[in-house]
Amino acid sequence: MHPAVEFRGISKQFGAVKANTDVSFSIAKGAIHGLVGENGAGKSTLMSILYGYYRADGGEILLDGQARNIHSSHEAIHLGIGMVHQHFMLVENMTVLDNVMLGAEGGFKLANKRAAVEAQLREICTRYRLDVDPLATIHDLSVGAQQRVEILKQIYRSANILILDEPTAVLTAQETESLFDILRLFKEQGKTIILITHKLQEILDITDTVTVMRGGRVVGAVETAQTSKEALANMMVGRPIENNLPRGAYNPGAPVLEVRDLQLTDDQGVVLLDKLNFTLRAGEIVAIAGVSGNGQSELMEILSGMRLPTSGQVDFQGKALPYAGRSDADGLPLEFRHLGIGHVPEDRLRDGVIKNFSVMHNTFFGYQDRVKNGWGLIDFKGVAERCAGLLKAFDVRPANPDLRIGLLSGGNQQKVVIAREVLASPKLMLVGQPTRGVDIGTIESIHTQLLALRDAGVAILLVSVELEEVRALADRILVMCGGSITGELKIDEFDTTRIGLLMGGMHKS
Amino acid sequence: ADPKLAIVYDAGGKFDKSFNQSASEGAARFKKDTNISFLEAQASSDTQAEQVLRGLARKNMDLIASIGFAQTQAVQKVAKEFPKVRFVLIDGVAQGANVNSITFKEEEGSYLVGVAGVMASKSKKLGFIGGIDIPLIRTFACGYAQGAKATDKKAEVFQNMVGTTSAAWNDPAKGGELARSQFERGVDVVFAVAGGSGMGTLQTAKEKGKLSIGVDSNQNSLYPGSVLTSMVKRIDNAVYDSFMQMKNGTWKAGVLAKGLKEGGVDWALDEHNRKLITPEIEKKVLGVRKDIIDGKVKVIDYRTGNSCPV
Amino acid sequence: MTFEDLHIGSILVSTVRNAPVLIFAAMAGLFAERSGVIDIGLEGKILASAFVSAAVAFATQNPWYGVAAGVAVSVALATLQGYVSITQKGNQLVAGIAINIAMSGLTFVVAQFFFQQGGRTPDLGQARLFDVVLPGSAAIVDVPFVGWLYTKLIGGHSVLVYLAFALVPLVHWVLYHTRFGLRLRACGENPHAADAAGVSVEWTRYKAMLIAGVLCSFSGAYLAIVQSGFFLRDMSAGAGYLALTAMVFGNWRPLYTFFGCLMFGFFGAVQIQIEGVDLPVVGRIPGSLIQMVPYVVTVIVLAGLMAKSVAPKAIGVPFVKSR
Amino acid sequence: MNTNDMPRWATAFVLPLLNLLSALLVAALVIHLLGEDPLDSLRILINSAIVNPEGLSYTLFYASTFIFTGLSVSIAMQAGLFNIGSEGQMYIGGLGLTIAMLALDASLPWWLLIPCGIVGAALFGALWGFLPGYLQAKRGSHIVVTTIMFNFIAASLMNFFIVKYMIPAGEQNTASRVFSAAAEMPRLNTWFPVLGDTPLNVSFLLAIVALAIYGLVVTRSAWGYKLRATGLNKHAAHYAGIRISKMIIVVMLISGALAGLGSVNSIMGSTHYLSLNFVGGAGFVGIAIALMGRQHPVGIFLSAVLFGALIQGGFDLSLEKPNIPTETFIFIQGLIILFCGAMENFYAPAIMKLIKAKG
Ligand SMILES: Nc1ncnc2c1ncn2[C@@H]1O[C@H](COP(=O)(O)OP(=O)(O)OP(=O)(O)O)[C@@H](O)[C@H]1O
Ligand SMILES: Nc1ncnc2c1ncn2[C@@H]1O[C@H](COP(=O)(O)OP(=O)(O)OP(=O)(O)O)[C@@H](O)[C@H]1O
Ligand SMILES: [Mg+2]
Ligand SMILES: [Mg+2]
Repeated sequence: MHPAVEFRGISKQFGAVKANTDVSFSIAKGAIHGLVGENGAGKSTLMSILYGYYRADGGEILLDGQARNIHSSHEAIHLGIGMVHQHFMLVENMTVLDNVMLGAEGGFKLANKRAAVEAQLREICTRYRLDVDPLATIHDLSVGAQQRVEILKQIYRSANILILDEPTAVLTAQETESLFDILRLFKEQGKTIILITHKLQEILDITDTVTVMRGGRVVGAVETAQTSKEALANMMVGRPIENNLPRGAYNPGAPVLEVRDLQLTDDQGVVLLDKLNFTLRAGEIVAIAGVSGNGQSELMEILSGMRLPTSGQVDFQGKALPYAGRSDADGLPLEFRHLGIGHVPEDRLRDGVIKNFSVMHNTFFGYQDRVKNGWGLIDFKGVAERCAGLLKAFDVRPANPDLRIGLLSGGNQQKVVIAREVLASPKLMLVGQPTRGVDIGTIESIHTQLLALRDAGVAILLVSVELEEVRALADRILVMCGGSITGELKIDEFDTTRIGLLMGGMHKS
Repeated sequence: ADPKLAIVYDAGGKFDKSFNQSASEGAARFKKDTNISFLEAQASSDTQAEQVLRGLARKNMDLIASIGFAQTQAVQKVAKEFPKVRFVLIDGVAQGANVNSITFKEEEGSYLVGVAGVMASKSKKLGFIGGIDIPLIRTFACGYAQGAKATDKKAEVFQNMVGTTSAAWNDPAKGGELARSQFERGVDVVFAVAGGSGMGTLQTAKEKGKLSIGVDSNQNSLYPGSVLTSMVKRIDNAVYDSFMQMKNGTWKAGVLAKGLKEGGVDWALDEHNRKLITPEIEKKVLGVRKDIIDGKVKVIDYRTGNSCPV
Repeated sequence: MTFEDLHIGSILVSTVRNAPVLIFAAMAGLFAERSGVIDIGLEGKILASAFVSAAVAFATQNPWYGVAAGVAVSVALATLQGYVSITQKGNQLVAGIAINIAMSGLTFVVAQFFFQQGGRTPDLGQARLFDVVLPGSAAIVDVPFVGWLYTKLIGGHSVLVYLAFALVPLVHWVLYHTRFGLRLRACGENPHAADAAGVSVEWTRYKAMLIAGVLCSFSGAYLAIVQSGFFLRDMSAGAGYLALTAMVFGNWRPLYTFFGCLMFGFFGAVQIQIEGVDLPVVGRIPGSLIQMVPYVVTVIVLAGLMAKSVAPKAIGVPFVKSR
Repeated sequence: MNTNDMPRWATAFVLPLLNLLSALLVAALVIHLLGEDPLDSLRILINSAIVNPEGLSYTLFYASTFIFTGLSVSIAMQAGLFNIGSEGQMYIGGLGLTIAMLALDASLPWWLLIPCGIVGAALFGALWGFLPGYLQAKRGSHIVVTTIMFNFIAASLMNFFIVKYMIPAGEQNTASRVFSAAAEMPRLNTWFPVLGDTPLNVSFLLAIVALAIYGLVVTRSAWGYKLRATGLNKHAAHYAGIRISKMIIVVMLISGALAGLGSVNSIMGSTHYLSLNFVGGAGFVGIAIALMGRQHPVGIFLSAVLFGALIQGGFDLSLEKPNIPTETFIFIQGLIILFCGAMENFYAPAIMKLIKAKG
């Protein structure tokens, strides 16, 4: 039997970057195939070529033993290839139904088709236990639900080869589990699945075979059963990865942040944060765990000054943060930053950087007033020196200060953001999802930085949906659900099941 | 030797179907009659007017005719710099020993067409459509209203302006729309003083079976049977005469206001509107015309007090 | 005060006549912009089609040839605009403004070259499109109100007026209830999503531009061979920009955009009526101030509604396949 | 097309030059069709707009106004605001200037009077930019729409003011009275007689200074950094603590003031009176200039000079060649904007191939 997909000597170059070099491997029909590698290893590029998104410079792709020229996604779809992209490809202001129908409308008039497709979708949802309302509008859906819409699209189009590019990056453990259930169902139906992920545990959990890429080349192809996390990590990064990072003794100092009765209600009167109370001390990392969408983002926004609370008080180093008497949060983040509050935002591309600015310009974003002279002009010489040091200290690749930051891989963008916030020597650091979509090598380095900051006496509030990450970093864990804190654990009480229950709001302690 | 002559049009250009065109016709007639040619130029902005006039003056022109009040300041300035060159300014008044300013008593001609209009009107509701709300246009409107009201006390005059930017002279759709709206209010004779926009007015009047009054040049022939008459402003004559005086050596500087008496303005009666002008109307208009020329009827010029008595 | 005194009837009829220029152009803009291409070049397309339809109608003495020629030219311009904005991935605002400026000059030059009347075409005379008289008008014309309604407000307009009004539900249907409309909106919101779903973004945008070209040409034809009966330089007099405004006002939705167009038509008509009339309280307002009524009202309405207008997300951004 | 990989000399010089040539080629075709010799026309054009010092001086005179309107549009664009209202802002700026002049020109010496005029122009222009800015920032009204509306409103208001209050009694011209000689911006020909009798004046130097300040502020200052951040990503700007509504209002104030300053050249530098429609489209040309010059000071300068040259050269050419009406140059302006502004990368693939083949 022919393999479902075979890559033969695929090469692709973007300007000077060789994204893929002579990539060859094949995937058996009905297999779940893992594809792993560092940020920028060329995984997405390869998949984009398979999906007709990019044209390869050289090499060929065989489907079912037949060489295929795939010039457009339109053709890929006709060949039965479906792709769930790293960034969702959904039209936000349209309904699930319209998104599913887009490109597969089945005729010029939609009116009569819509009802039929809707019924079909409902049927699929029950069959695959997908919880999606076909008539909901995308922007009202949670990230997990949007993910399910992407899957729904592919099921509806009955794709035979399904590519999933980091589908679990934004999912909770439960959501990931249900996604995997669906994938197993697919496999039973003989569909071929290619799964890209940075979470090696997932590779071990679900794939049959795995290909490892580094620097655009294939550096290993193994049966999953015959490998281990350590071996994979080693292949990916080219060196062993440290699992238990060194950290100083837990020695919390004075309270830095005291949150009292913090309340947030939106315009429609929905309570987003419900009387939050907690304290954060110098030299400790407190992690907030929870399913995304339970108020963590709003809490971070309020603490960083991007949003005003409805009521309650927050003391920073003993003094109340200046929320009172304001009509909007315009300019507030700057005041907070001057007080000594650093903030690594959850969505780095939306909030944390200006994509079109160079790396160097992004290294003082938010601190622009600190680098100006008496004339209001930016001291570019000083900035350049600082930037060079930063790129080196945080191992940003490529270490080119003049590159547009949008051209860096996500992991490297994140390093720049963290470096910027760390170098401003904050007293309190707010960190949201610091390693989302980041490879294990970079995760290691980001975690090392955060721990060093803690050891230097900074108070760190971490929001993460990755329990692995929470375990690696936190001194204490607060679990949030539905806008309230449902429980608190010390790190030595870490217990996945208990946290899971708290995240579901199961029992208050 | 033949005199060196030039004519400078303003932003409207020589084909504006209005005063620039009238001026160019006068110059063309002069050329035909005398075989003496002239230079032509157009100035689109006040800065350019100065530039053109200065350029021509440097070429040692004998006489430069500047058409349109927009060139007033430019003429005044350049005339001072080139005392040997002579200037004729049409429609505006500039100072200078080498400048002849020619203005027109638009109010007198407008008065006449107001008389004709109200007599031809059944509803005694007259319309006036101007280009932009400026004193010159108000002068037309005011003379028109005076004529109408003096003839028939019940007469009502509806006034509308096309717009406020120079686009208002080139918006026939709006010119037509204003006419329609006036017709719907009972107007049956409309006087359009709006450059190209007026074309829309005349056209609409023709379509709706109403009467219109043209302006500047004789527009009776545009829609025979619908254009009641035209308030002609003999800019062509003014240009022709100035050129001729230059040729004959009789040219004089000064300020001239040409009214009915001087042949500067008039109403137009020709084969195209013969059928519309009843003997009664003709008699009345000719009578009023004579009274104005004789000074028995005084038509008030809006510009002198910036106000209209009616 | 009576119905007659207020001239409401006249205002409404006038509104109906004023609106088509804007409706055609705004619907054209709607297609272009919902597909993700900013169409600030409406003005230039209106002007070009106004000229060509007048010139051809005059030359052939057949208004329909004029309309057809107008369509051809406007479509050609839209294609050029599409080529620049879609294929060349150039700045869409620049492309539109360039077309506006170029057409303002070129129509004059060509008109002058052929007709020697200062950038004007000769009067079309019989080659105009005339108003439709609905059957039975003569019988009903004198019936109070109903006669007016049937012969003046509903009847008595050019075919193009009916086309303009019929267009609104049609555009709505195409946009929201057809495959093309779905793909079009997807391209304007998230072209990457459309592309991933196998839709050709470029081709869809081209189609949208072609439709915009066709619709926009009717605006020019209406101006030249229905309303005016000839072409005059720069006769579009800002209609393209107003149409764009109506579209933003209508939040890029056909029905609201249509209301925007009607609003401009309505205030244009009101302004005619109140000019030179002694109004209660304020007295007689100078004509030049009355001219700004529609614009001031628009500003107030937009500010008051707090109409945070939601433009199609991908508007103005050339589609480049990359992250 | 990815021009990032191209050498700087190619993107900065070769491409623009090829684009300009293409535009001129199309223009030449049209001129040929009109029955005139394109080469001869080009010679006259260049001669009268660039070579001849007096012509050059006129070119720079027109360019001075365009630099200000181009800057006005550019700075707003940096903040992501598309200000179509420079036309109206310059018009109202002219009103401010004129009010200052009419009130003070009899009593103040020139060295006080001229700054007063400049301040008046900037102040009124700023006011006319402020309103749309405020409505955008606080009420969410779309800036494109409000500025279009404000252009129309400005036209009506100015018509009202000029006709009602400014025309001296008995005058025909729809213009204010002429200011006293003290209100005349010093002309550059006082120092450089070679420039001839042209209105090129100190405003040109002001325009250059404005360009330099603009360049410095936008690319080198902290405020400019915040300005560009706001234009590129509002979410991130908020994260960085930039007060977005204040930024919008401030930048529209500046944009309006710059547009208002355009009137200084037109009025105090040339006509010395305020007349109806004196702006004559300079605000719209400003949009073209900002777009073509990519909001870069050098780009703005070059495009402003190019447009000035077209006006001056075109004007002279149409005097010499009656078959070529001045409107031809409006068409050519459009072509140049199209080729240089929108199809900027038309030749990039070909050039890339050439470079690759050689290298
Ligand atoms: N459109 C593009 N233009 C230029 N360079 C690109 C483009 N797309 C990808 N690259 C570069 O090609 C390389 C491979 O990128 P790719 O996105 O395939 O990596 P990846 O393995 O998917 O990384 P990640 O794990 O971060 O998703 C990177 O260096 C990237 O910067
Ligand atoms: N010649 C072409 N060039 C570029 N794109 C094209 C071309 N023909 C079609 N497309 C694009 O391909 C897409 C699909 O076209 P087509 O109408 O064939 O759909 P389909 O996949 O057959 O689906 P269905 O049968 O449901 O309509 C359309 O979005 C269209 O824009
Ligand atoms: Mg990737
Ligand atoms: Mg098909």
